[in-house]
Amino acid sequence: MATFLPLSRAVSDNLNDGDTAAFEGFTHLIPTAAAHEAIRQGFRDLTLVRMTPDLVYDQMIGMGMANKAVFSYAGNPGVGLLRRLRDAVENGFPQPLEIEEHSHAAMANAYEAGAAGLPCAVFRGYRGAELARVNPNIKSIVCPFTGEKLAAVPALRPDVTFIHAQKADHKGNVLVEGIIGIQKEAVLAAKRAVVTVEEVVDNFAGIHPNACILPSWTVHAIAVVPGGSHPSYTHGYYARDNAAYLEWDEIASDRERFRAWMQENVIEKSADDFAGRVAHLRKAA
Amino acid sequence: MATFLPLSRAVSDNLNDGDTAAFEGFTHLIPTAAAHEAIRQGFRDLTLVRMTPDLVYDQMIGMGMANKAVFSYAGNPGVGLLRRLRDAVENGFPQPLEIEEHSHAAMANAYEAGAAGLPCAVFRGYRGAELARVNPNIKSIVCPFTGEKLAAVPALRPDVTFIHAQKADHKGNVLVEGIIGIQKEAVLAAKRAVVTVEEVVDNFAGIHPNACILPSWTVHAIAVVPGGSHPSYTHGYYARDNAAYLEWDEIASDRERFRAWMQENVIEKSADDFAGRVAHLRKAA
Amino acid sequence: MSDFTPNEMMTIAASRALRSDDVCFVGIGAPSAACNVARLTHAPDITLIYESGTIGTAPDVLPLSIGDGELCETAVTTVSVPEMFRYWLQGGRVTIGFLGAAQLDKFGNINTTVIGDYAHPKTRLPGGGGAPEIATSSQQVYITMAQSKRGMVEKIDFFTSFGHGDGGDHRKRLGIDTAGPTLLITDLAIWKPDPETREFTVVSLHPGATRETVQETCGWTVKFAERLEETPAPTELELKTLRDLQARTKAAHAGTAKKGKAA
Amino acid sequence: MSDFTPNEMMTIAASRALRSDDVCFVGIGAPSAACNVARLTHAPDITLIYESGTIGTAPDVLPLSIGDGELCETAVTTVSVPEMFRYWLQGGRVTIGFLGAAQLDKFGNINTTVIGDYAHPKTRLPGGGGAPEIATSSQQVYITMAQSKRGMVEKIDFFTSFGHGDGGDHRKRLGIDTAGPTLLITDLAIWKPDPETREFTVVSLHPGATRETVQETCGWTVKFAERLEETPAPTELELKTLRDLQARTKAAHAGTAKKGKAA
Repeated sequence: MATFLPLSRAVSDNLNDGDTAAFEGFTHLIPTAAAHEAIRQGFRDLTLVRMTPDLVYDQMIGMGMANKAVFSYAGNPGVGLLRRLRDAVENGFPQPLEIEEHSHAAMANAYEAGAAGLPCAVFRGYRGAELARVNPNIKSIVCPFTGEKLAAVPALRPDVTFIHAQKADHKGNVLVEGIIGIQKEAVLAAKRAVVTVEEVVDNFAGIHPNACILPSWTVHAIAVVPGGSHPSYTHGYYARDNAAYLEWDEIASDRERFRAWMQENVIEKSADDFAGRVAHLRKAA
Repeated sequence: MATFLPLSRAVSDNLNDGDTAAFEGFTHLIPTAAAHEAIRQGFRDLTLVRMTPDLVYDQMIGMGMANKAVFSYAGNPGVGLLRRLRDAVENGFPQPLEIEEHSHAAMANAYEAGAAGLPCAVFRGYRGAELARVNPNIKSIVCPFTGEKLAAVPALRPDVTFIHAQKADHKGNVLVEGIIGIQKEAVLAAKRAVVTVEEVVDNFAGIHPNACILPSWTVHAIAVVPGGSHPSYTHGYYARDNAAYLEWDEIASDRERFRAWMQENVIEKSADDFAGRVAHLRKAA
Repeated sequence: MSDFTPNEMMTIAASRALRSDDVCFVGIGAPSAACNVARLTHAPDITLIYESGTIGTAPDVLPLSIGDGELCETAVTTVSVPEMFRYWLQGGRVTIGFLGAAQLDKFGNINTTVIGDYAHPKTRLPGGGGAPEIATSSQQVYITMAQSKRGMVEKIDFFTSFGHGDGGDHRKRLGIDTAGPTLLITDLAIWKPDPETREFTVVSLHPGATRETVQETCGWTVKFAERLEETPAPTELELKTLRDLQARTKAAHAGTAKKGKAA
Repeated sequence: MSDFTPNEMMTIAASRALRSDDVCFVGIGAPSAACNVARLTHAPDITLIYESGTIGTAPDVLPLSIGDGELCETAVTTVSVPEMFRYWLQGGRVTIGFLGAAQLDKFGNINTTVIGDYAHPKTRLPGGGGAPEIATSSQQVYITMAQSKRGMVEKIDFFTSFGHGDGGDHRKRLGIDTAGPTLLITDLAIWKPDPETREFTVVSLHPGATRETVQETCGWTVKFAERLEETPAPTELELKTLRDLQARTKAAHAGTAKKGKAA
């Protein structure tokens, strides 16, 4: 049953050093506030899982919090590369980063299999693709009816998943809408789930019967953090801060500049600062 | 791209003797009008696929249209048995009926695999269940990571799927809402899809972004048949005619009475008669 | 306290076994009534799931089918059937799977498929529906049925869904890691599996039931617990809740009938 | 007709290859611009799918990412990412998969993963994302990229996604039954695979491009078709549509920037 907590408590109760953690969001609804809280609390030795590690994983990796990343596209969406992740992979700075790399189809299927309680996902994939050579977690099975060889990857089962969503009702049910991405699967695949929301409403009366709702008992903690997905966006609340993504490319290109930015914008800030960051983006949503 | 057609034409263009056909609906939105049209047109040698064959399959089987049924629960929902189907299985009347029987989980996964273009579905199922002994289409695969034995069934790929839905927009996009069942998968798994709808609207402006919508180009024909799912119901339009389900138990219990009822209520009627059948159920919806 | 029928006792005894934090996969009939009585009395936050895709539903009247409109209208959310079976049942989120049975044996194995031989059945029943996977993916299985020699048999004709098989650790030997049938509630008694053999054993007799009436309506030789309890009779609240629910249900379903037609 | 840049010619040539009944899986950058120019000119009913789950989207401005809000707001429907990859891509419903490339070889094999050795890369690129399955599940693959010796190479460092492999029937031998890369559109030319060898062959030169400029900016020895055509220059309508789209895009994205910050 979901408990409403301050974000600092929601993170400290549910994330541990050494965890396999997913901070999921597919361009939309990226849980930046939760990731920044994890950075402030200084967790170590994390395995970070995400289809599209972006700024927040670049930040966590740059701060030396991760031993390993499991991903399918490590880019700054619409801009280019992730420079802190590159520095870790190419130069082992600030520490070496093991990578387990998949395709989007594989990761999506692997989360789906995790949500479905299966040990592995089966799909038609990786045909002729070289990732199958370098990633030992890509295997195959043979269809017992047609003999076709299909790809198999292990189900993803994070210790904890963090997502950002539009709203919770006061029973703790969570509504996600718009580009829903992989959030439902990432929550249901995880042992624990933490959700930041823009707001809490009395109930979801009038909402579409087939809207994506995570029942209260599938979520462990909810923290109310308006603006919590900035510089990503929250459909119906505020627009994407495209300038911040462009700006990140410069910040992350230099180790010193990165540390200074993190100090000023993450370490010395709190979850309460997110609302102000999206003020100018609300009209555009 | 969906074409708007009279139901008779939508059925004659898309159903053929010998086809594997699914008239899907999970209690809600059962495509009765389409099934009755198929009965009037007198198709033969059909393989009828459906998780929950109910009155309309009892009717088609009783009329001698089917050689085979693929199903997971052959009951009159909330009432009891399907007496025409029983007569076919137990006594070969009016003709023998081959059956391929699955669990709901297997059928749901098999449609899902069909929609996903896979040759088979893999799930954790049939453990200790005797269907695995009598149905040669239940096999297994071994997870290459854990060694767990999982069930496998062939994907369902009907030649044609019929469903009933709330509405189409005039481009031919189709909206299904409420208990959406297996309809999306049954349409996407099929080579051809025919949809009956309650009404056509200009557009779906204001509809929830994650509502279940089948784009026009996934559907072959749309026929407007108000009341077309009677005695099942259409969420937002009219309620279930529970009395008709109870009445069916008596009608189907006697071969002569069944034929007479079919003659009077199906053969001599048309799609236009459905609107009147739900008139008294509209207030209750 | 008013009089009550054995069927009412069965439903109410089943309702008492449910808790607010349970997630129940509900079948039609007695399970549905029991789950909703629990929700309306001591377990207001219980999550009821019907296999049509409705999660967290709170119907005001009992549905006639597993896909009635009110299940969706009152649900927290309604998902597709593949999602229901993959994420919610197979995902291990269901704490109690509630099953009925046409034939039941003493190890909780259930037949709802055929009477007689599968290829040449004497009676073709509806089949398993969700039961084969409800029986193995739910954390526990509760079974309710009215007792009869035809229903409670030494040997079932077909293993629609697996209970404890031949007893003992048979589930474990098949790699099934869920608890299986942990409770059987009939119109006469409450039964629990023996911790070793897994044979259903009567642990509590409903008011008015005796060892004899239980044995006379059961096709196998019944085992009774050493300390046999008496099931507390339905309370006023329980009985009123159940009867009001059934009265609302009857009125609602009659309301959709055409004048002059039987409902 | 106005002047135009090679990049504009590339985008417009790519847009011409699309039809109203196509279902395109769109990547960001040149593919996205080409698909939307097609939609705004000769292919109004084209279905554009972005891997974030938006189906049948019609953005007024080009998205900066594959998951921008406007993609969802203008879509026929928005589905989850697993559904996108299972029902829509793997289901065989995508007629054209549009890919870009960091490195491309003459058989349409693509690398967007690493420059150098995988375990010890010289440059770590973002990786494949959707490309490995777009390349094999789409009915056809179109590739767009600006020519350079660094990008168009004899041998790619990593097979992120499979084109025609070593050429000939290599796809068929791997059991891949889709057509693979059938069109390459660069800033200088239109290329099609040779029917036998599957090697990309220049079939049309854009206005101003020559055999020499094509060869100078390509890392393999270029084959030219016997009958080499000239790509028709952009029409007024095409050019205006593209430029208006880019102007709207620039204005919209600047609009979300804070004053004093660079957009």
